[in-house]
Amino acid sequence: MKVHEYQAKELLAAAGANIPRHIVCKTPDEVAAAFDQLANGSGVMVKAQIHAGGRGAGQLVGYPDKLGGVKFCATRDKARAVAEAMLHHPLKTLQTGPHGQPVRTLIVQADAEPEQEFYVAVVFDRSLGVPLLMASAAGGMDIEKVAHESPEKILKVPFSPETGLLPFQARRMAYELGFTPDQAGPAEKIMLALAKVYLEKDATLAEVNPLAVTKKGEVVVLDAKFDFDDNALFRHPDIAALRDEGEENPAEVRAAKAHLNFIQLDGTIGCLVNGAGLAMATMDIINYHGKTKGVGPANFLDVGGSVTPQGAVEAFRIILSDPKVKGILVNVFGGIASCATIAEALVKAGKEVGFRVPVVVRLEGNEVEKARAILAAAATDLPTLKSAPDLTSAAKMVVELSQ
Amino acid sequence: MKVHEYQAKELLAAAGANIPRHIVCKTPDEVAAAFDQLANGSGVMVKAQIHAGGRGAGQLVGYPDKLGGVKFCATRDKARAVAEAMLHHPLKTLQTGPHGQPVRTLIVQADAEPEQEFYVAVVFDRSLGVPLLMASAAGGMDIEKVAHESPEKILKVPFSPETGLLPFQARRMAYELGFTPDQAGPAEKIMLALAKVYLEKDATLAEVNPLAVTKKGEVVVLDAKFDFDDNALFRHPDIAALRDEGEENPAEVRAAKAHLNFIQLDGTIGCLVNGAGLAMATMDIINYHGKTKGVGPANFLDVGGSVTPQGAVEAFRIILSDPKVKGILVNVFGGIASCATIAEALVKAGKEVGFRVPVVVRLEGNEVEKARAILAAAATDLPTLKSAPDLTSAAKMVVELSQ
Amino acid sequence: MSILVDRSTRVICQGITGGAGSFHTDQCLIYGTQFVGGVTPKKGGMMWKGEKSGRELPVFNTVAEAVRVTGATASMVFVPPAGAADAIMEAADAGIQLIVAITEGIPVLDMAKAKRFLKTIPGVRLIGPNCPGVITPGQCKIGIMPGPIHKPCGPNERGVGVISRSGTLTYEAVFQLTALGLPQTTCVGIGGDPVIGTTQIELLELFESDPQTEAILLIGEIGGTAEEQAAEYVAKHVKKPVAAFIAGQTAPPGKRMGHAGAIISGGSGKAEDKIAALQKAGIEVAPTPADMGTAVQKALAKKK
Amino acid sequence: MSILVDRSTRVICQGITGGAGSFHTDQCLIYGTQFVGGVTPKKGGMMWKGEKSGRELPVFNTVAEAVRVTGATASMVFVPPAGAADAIMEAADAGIQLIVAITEGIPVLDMAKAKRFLKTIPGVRLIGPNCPGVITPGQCKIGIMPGPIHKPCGPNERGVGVISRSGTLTYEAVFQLTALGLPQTTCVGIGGDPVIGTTQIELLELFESDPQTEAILLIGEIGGTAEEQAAEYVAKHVKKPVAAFIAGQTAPPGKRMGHAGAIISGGSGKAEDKIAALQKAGIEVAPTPADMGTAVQKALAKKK
Repeated sequence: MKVHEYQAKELLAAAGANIPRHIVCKTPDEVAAAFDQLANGSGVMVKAQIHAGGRGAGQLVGYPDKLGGVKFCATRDKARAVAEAMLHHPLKTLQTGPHGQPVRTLIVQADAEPEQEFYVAVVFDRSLGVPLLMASAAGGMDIEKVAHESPEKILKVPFSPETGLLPFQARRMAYELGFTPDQAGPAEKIMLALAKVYLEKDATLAEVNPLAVTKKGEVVVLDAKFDFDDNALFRHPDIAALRDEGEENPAEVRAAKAHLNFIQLDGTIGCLVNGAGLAMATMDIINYHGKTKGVGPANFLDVGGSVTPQGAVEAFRIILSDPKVKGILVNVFGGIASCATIAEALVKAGKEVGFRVPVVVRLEGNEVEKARAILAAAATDLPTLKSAPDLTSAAKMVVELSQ
Repeated sequence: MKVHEYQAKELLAAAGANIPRHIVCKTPDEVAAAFDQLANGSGVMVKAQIHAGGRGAGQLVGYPDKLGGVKFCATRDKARAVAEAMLHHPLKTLQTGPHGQPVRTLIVQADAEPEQEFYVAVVFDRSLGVPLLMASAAGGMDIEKVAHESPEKILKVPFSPETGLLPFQARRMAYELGFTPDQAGPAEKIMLALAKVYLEKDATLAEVNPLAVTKKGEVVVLDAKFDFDDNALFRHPDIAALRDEGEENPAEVRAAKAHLNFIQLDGTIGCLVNGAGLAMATMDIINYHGKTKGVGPANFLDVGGSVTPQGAVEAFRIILSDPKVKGILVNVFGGIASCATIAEALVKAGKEVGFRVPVVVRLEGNEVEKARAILAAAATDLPTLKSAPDLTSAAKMVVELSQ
Repeated sequence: MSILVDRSTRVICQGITGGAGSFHTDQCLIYGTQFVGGVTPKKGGMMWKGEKSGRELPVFNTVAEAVRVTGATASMVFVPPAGAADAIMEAADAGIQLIVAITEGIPVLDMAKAKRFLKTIPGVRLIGPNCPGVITPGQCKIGIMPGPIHKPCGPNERGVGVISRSGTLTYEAVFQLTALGLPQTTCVGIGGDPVIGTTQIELLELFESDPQTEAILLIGEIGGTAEEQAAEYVAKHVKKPVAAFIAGQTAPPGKRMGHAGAIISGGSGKAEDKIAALQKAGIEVAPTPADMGTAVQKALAKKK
Repeated sequence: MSILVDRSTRVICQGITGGAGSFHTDQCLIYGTQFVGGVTPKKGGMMWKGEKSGRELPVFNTVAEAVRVTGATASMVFVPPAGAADAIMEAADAGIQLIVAITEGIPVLDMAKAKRFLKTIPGVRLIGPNCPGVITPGQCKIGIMPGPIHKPCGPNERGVGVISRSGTLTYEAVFQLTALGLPQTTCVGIGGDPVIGTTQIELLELFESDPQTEAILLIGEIGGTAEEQAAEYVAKHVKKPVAAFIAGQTAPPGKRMGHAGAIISGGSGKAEDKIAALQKAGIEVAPTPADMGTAVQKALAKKK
């Protein structure tokens, strides 16, 4: 689960990190009022709060001038005008897709113009099985690019999940990054706060980028990003309360509520599969047989262990709510449950939802013959429902029918 | 640093343990008022709050009837009378010494008559280097006796100081102690709370004795005891604030304020030594040469690494404030500091304090000849000050002179 | 022969009185697994009864007691996510040698700590979590996989060892192997989480030294670099034919594909890198999930 | 020969710019120890100057940097209690092999965790904390003991190894040995805290295998059962003459006698039990602190 920049910063501040002062605003008037409080004779940064990254380099969709999601405003009027623009035009960045993301929250931040920018993050190292503090003096940039082009510029310190990042580990990192003795103290505090929030709140990613030394010599968290372990939210009601569903894909939100694992993709073939691995593999086989024809998967969908009529109804509705979808591949391996039960569930769902596109069903496993008979018997009611003898033909068939 | 029963219980309750309701009282009126709140048709326990153990089996000094520090009171008047008695007579227990300890605080506790009593404690296991959960179904009794007579009745689970006591370790302990499924949950919570407070607040001993199953079937902390690591109090202002100096030996409190390590003992020879090991050894050699004559050490006193005039003044004052003291042995090994400087400090202190008893000085180390000359030169001003050529003669001399 | 489990394995179920734990213990008993008891705190003393098998098993409050009374050496964990890591540590501490954790949704840091705890106890092995379990066809099933799709090895027959990060994809693979007449020695679902007890490399080692295993099928997916490491291990240490499939070739970066561990992040974990590494190690990689069985056939043919 | 340190040992001081750290680094330099630098965070880059020796040493912000630049292999820790355990872990992590922690007053749980951290780093040894340090007379002094009371071994001379939980009591013992003409190979103050880095047993082992060490003097005190364990070890593994003294025969139970570790609690840690165990192991126990030197003489005489 992702949170906004301002939420991430506030978590870090509570854990001892130094952040620039900010005020969260929902309207241009609030932004103007915040300017008065924070400008301090100079100006403020107005920053759009959306979950996607690359806000500074983004562009407000439909706005005539060059304006992204982060803007320095020297005057009260400028701040109000920028806020007005941001709140009325979706913000498009490298991570949002072409239509951009509507901006509903802004922060006004006291000026903290960076002199130097560092990158600091805590991630989980799967090979070592422990968290890792990663840092680089090449901050503010795309860290994946740095990792790829000059990996020696990224320093790494694994640490124990039981003890957390130790003070000496943060201290050593601070000096190795080149902080001066005056800066090292606050930089260590930021790193310790990052590791503390990561561990105490079950984050999967905790990133400060940039960690800035400002022109005035202050060491601050200039931007921060957290991703939390969904599986641990049950014990962190404070974090769960930060969820902003407006930032998430509506179909994915709807699916999650029905306990379906759904991810929207760019293709035209909807998939309904049981099991995450088989669901990925089903996307792959659609792509394998469809790519030369420009056909690919429209979604990842794992309905979980068993297929119930209600689950299937909601799954089909979600898939079909995507206007791009021109065909659906149902791939279910009936393990312990009978394929016949699954076939009945699919037919029942089909009748309730109505299939506007071809639906190719590949069932395998326990009592598959009986299942095929059920599907065949439903042909009159559900003319677009086709049964396939195996996975390869199913994939080929759905690609064919969708064209 | 020790705390009172009610403080220990409140720490455990904050960590999730179930404790009987109690109200802290300073006057008989408060006790009577508390009775009204907690008696609930039956009665209350009135419990004297002093740091020494064995309160139940103790006796109020000078009180005509048999009355210790823990009493069930079925009526409001009885509660008031018992409180009156406890607040006006020192409580003598096996741990207080013959004069007893004045009682300044009481708790009134809701009735929680035990049906079964267990012992649970967290201590530090020096051989393993980790904390240890110790428990026994033979609770309420003297645990050292149980440990000695039937060690198999004491169950032990070492646990990691980084992760704390794990839930399964508490669960296993609960069932092995014989708690029923209904009781196991609250018993586990008490053990987890005990380990949590121990680790988070740097205790050196955390004990619940008894952990009781009451006649009503509740599982509660009926009495609790904590001892905290003095060296860690700097990071626990909340714990440091619980210190009750009134419960401590006044001479020891005074010494601690002067950064002297002082412990009052029963003998007649005061000791002033540099270094804890040498201070213990000095007590031992006094005893070795004095025991047949009934002479032993009056205190342990380590003045630390170096002897300054101010330190020596305060040390002599504290030693001499004990009317039992009939002689003093000063045993200082001058390491890096010159013995001459130490001798000067002693003479200066002697002149300021005045030596009412023989003071035998044994100095050894750096520039000892010069030191002896200084002491010899002070003979006129300080007639009771004697210099000894070595440790054995010093010990023999002070025993001799004190008789 | 087989690895990890056989007909002598004595198993308990932690969480036996829960819905899934009860159902699958029953299914495992029907398959022939030697279940000897179950654990559910606060329910010790009762008898559990399988709905279909009609078999009864004693329930204990703690694993320690279950081990003492039943002599169990393996445990199937169905404890819900919040208590699952604790249950795994409890099993290890009580002397269970093989812990098969089916539970999905355990917080990553819980498992990281549990795995480090397990490292302090010699001889214990964890399979999973978030996995279908382990089966030696015809002998012992500890998990949720459908038993009948598997083909046991005959007395002098050799078979395929299967290692997989996914559940249904494993059933798909086993179904194909059985359809092609290829029996299986042991099939191990290692789990789809970022932290798992037993890695591909450890199982490759076990299968390589199991005389009955003739070939190995490795089913991986996006996320992490375990497949790359396994490929390197195969190149250096495995002489038996190995086939593989990697799911998630069309998965977008930064999105968790169902399994907590199936995510391309920070530029690592891509299917193409994994496939390249496997092919470089001489492993036969199936192009689609429909070709897993034939990929094993091809690998077998190549080595002959 | 000697144990732990000799004239080739390259030492840094952590906390070199503090009062005690600075004073004792200076004293050690005067004794002849090869100090090569110091560490004080935020003071890296400055030069430290010894008040009496006039010698200068570079100060670094981190131990890692100090090790990289100076090649130090040993560290003397004078960091105040709140940061001392962290400083010890930092030294170990940076590759320091011998850490001598002088600091008194470190919280017990901090040291327990630091010691467990050190166990994960091969080859590192901690002496102390709350100890006077280590000295190989005439060669290397890392600590606060008065150098001149020690007597170095001559070229072909053998000497006494000293192991002690106490500071001034060690000086007392060394003074007696020197007065009796008995030189010392190495004297180690192991520290008076409940958790210490190196135990009596480890040092008995080192002294037993050091050819120059002829006899061993073990100075213990009340608290814990380390002396009982050492006695057992001596009975089984030590052939050299061993003498001992135990301080605290007159200490009351339940009271900490200055040292955090010197406490009789729960019926264990009594001097009489320790003395009985040592005597049972054939060790010559000095009846009073004035007899430590002669106890060594007796032990030497008995074994001849």
